[in-house]
Amino acid sequence: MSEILLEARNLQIRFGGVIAADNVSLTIERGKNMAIIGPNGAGKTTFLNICTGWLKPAKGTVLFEGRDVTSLAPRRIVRLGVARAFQIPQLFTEHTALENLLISVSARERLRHPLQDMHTIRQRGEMLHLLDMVGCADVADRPVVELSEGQRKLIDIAVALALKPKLLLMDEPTSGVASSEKFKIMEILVKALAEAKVTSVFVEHDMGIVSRYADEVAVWAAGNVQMRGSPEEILQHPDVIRDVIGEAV
Amino acid sequence: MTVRLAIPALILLAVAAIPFAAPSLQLLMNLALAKGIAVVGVTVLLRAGQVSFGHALFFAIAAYAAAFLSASMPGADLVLVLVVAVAGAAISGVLVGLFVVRYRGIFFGMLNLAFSMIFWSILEKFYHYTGGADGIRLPRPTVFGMALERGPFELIMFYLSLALVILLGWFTVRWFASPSGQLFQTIKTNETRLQYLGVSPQRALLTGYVLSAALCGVGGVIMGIVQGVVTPEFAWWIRSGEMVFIAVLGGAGSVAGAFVGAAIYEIVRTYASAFAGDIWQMLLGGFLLVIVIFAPKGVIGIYDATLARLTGTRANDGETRK
Amino acid sequence: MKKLLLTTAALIAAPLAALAADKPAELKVGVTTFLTGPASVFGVPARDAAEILVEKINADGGIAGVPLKLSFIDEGAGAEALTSEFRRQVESEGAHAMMGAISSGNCQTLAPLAEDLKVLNLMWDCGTQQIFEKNDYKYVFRTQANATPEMLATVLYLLKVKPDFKTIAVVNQDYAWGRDSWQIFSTALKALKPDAEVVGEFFPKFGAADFSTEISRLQAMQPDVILSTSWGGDLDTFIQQAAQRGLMNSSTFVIPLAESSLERLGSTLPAGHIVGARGDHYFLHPERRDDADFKEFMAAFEEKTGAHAIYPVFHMSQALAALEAAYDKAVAAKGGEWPSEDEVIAAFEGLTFQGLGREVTIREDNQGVEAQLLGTSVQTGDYPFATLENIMIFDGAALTTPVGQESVEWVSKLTPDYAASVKVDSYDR
Amino acid sequence: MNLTIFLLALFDGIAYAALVFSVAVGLTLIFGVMRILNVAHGSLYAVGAYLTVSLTGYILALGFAPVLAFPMMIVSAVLVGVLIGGPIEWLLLRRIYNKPEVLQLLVTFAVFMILEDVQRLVWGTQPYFQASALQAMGMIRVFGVNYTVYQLIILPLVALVLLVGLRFFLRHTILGKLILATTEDREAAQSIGIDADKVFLLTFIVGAALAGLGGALASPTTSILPGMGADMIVLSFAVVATAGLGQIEGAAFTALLIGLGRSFAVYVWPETAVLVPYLIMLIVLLVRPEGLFGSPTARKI
Repeated sequence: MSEILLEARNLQIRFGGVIAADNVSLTIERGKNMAIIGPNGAGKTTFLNICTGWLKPAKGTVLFEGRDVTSLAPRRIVRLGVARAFQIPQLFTEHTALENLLISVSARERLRHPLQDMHTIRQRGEMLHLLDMVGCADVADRPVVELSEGQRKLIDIAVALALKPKLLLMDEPTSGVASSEKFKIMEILVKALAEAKVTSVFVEHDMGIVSRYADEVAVWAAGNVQMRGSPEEILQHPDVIRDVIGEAV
Repeated sequence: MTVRLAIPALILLAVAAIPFAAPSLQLLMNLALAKGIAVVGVTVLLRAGQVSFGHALFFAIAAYAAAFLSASMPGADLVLVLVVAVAGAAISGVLVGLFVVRYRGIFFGMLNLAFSMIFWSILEKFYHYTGGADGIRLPRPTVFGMALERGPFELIMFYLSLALVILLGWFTVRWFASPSGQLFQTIKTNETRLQYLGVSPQRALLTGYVLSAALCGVGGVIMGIVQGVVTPEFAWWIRSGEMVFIAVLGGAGSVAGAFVGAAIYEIVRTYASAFAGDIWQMLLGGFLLVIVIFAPKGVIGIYDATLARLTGTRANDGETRK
Repeated sequence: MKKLLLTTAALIAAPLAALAADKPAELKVGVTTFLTGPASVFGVPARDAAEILVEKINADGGIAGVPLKLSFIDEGAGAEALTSEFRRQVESEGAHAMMGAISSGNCQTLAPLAEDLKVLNLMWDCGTQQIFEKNDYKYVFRTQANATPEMLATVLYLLKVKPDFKTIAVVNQDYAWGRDSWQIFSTALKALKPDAEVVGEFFPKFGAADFSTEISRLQAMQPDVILSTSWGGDLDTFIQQAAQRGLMNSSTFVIPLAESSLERLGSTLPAGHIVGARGDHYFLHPERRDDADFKEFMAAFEEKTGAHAIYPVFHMSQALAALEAAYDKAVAAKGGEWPSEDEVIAAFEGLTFQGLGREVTIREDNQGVEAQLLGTSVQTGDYPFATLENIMIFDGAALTTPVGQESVEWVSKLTPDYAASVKVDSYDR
Repeated sequence: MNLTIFLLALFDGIAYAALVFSVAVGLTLIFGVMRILNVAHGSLYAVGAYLTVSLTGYILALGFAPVLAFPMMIVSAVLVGVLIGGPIEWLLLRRIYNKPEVLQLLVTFAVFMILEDVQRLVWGTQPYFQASALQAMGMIRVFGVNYTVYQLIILPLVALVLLVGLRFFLRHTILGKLILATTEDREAAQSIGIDADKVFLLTFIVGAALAGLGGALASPTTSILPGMGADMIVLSFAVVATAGLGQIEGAAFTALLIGLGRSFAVYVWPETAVLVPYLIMLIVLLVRPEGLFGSPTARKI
């Protein structure tokens, strides 16, 4: 049963002269992984910022499971079941990989006991399993600053998954990683998402990844959604080849 | 592991023996313990990467609350005075905190400074209510109804302070390791991610802020009772700076460091003037320069490093990694 | 500034046996005074005087044969350091007596502490009258007057010299002394001259360095009389800045503690302003300046400090004289035996002693009764600074609040004819 | 509160504001460029005052005219800048630019404590008063009140010269432009060959000299005694934070705001004169934490 998880309706926002979102409308259906492609500066990240409440649009609304969340702060939207992974991994740099996850689950469970050691909470096993799912079990006790970019990306996503979200928004999950590792990471990622039954939206430049992992594709250009459809339709479309892939090749 | 616990235990035993072994040190150590507890308050905020230039505000609020209570209720009991004073500090911590937690870094520091200087000005100038520049006397409270002589009372205050040091020190260390303590400390490294975990950084900082205000309050009320007089100087900005100074000298972010730093500070302040004229400020200033430039982890950092080299284990910084 | 604080071995203090106390090797006395800060211009001369007086006492065989040794505590270091050092000297140094303090604030802190520590404490300079009126002390005595006689004498002198003034403003330091002295002065003024109008009250903070805004305000108000019970560096700054802007030409200044600033103000202090000395203290004291002991001390003091004696020096001489007199009286009462602390304290009852001024007696409420000297400033040219003329010395007994009464309450009930009941001796210079 | 009282309060406010600005401007310049809140600024102010009093006393003893006290102020300021400001940056601050902000602040706090004792050892504890420069300028009578020409005219003029001079220096001289560039973006400045270390050293010397100049200018109007540095520095924090750290023109405005606030308080309710500056600071910071003229730093992710 496909049901609309997130809906954006004619979002408008501009920074000085630049129109970052020009009447953007898009719907994300549960269970359908959506890839967002488009040239740099097309407004992809801005869209994610608006949907997660980091930026307030000048006009337009954002609905999550039918409820208007446009004016809510990010933390309130997150509580409703949206999680986010960032282009530059946003991690707690003075903690280990496992601790990053433990902190995330502590926030999820609203653990308030002032004297219980975080390392001994009930959900520790669950977090170790999640680490294993993203293939980072071996670096659980290493400070995140000592990990590779790829590992940090995965931990960033794991921290988001630790919240057991309904929808996961990812900003270029494989960027900054050697192309040989890209597919390995996506492999791990898709398996983790499937197991956690999470719908995902991910901004991506690598068309190989888009074609293999996306159920649907939306093309962004100049702050608006140009086209939307299955990967096969979109990736053969002449405009896409000229504007997006032409750039990518 | 035993060595790591043995040395602190030995030190605590030595401190506990002071009233009998070296009574002349009792007053000095009691003041150091009180100041140490207040400095733990500052250390809590350092763990969230925030520095307050005005935490003497809560130090003074607790001391004056105790003084006003004792003046209005002569013969008030010690426990009541402590509870009321610390409650006063904690409540004002919430009130001030609600404003202050929205800011970070220099702005957080400056706003705290503004609040403390306003309170200092009120204490200093509204003579008829606050006793003005001379402050107010804090008569000795009774202990469980008994009005004690000075000697026994100060013994009780000493061991009460020591007990509070151990209790509050232990609580703060455990809180740091607890989920809410860990969330509080993420404000230092990544507030954005904290927001995206569904947590309000302001509310997280507020919990830590109120704890730090209460800790400063405990330090302030003990200092007030032990000295028998509370003066506006309790809220002066240099005392706030002094607390940050001691926290970093002892070891930024380390609870044990706060007490070590406070002890060093009081000892140098009292005995330097006896031996080397009135240059205790210069000695301490020089000492801090050396620490900040050559050993930024403070005295505790040096202690941990040497201990690690002796016992061959990897030095970790302070208690969190138990 | 050599530190006299020699920390001897930290012996556990020898308990002061109540009965047959054995004669100590030396009589240790701790003295608090301002060695730093704006008030050091006040505290340092007092310390220098103490050193001269102790040398003289020890040369004449000490107090009842025991040499006297003073240790000084700096009041400028703040209440915290002061109380811990005061206590350290009594507990670990075994001080036999203490002399606490110049600042009224510090006196209010140290008096109860001395009572706690059961050590004799002479309030040698502070003036707030509240200490003995709020609660009575066994171990604490004041070897000089307090704010009441000092302010009353000032009002009486003002009414004699300038009876028809209309408006008055006050600029006092914002602490116990400044507030208490104004309360007594204004109450006495209301009682003795009801038609006088108070047009401005300023309380700059202790140690203030800049009075320009207050001075502008005073110039705008043009009061006939400006009272200031400030002292030390604060008074010097206030007078210098006021004189600079001509405020001292338009208003008569009543400065009851200015005797201590005369020399430092030099030619800045113009003629015609009322100067007091918190007691009969003046280096040209009309009744005492020709006495041998007075001249000898003044010569020694000038040689050691290069300056003339000011009233804290006189107060120090009175306190040390009281200490010596009390011990001598107690030793005599015990037939030459060394007295216990309680016996020395008993000796203070009704004790009379003489420092560099007139005789002082201690009343049963431990308060000293001391004469008050006031005069009008004049630049005679004999000295590079202002001296006094039209000097009047008021007898202390009638000026001091009767035992057991509260000062402000007693003063408010005075009537204009009270002035006639006070014995006055006048001298033109 | 009739008109004369209002005007008198205004004059006193302007005189006080001029003094507070000339002290605070060095503090905000240093923070603007180096992001360091120099707590030792208060001691540099006090040393500037002490130096001026000693130098003026010396030349008066030699029989020179009192008006020569003014050049002595400049000399003191330069001495403070070079002999104290230079070593502080060169020996201490340079080692800790990469360390957390609280450590940089504490280094200046440690220097503050050291200099407080140095003042006491060199100049003792008794108050100094040297107003010959002020007396040389004489009086003017306004609404029946005598004002010193020094406080009512000279100080505000000097403050204006400082404000305009600093603006000109920063915007139109090579060194000034280098300082501005380093303020904007240190890495970018270094990448085009600006020796940031030299710029920081010069900025700190200029800032310290301004602090010394503030003390020198204040010396005739106040008695010089231990602790004056601590009082003035916390007031400068209020002025600088209210304006927005690094905002020089802003500091001029807030110095005026606080100066007038304080002097009107003395006229209306003297008890609050000490309270007013911090009340203004609190109100402004609650509304605009980055200060009246500071720019809010949006957080980018």
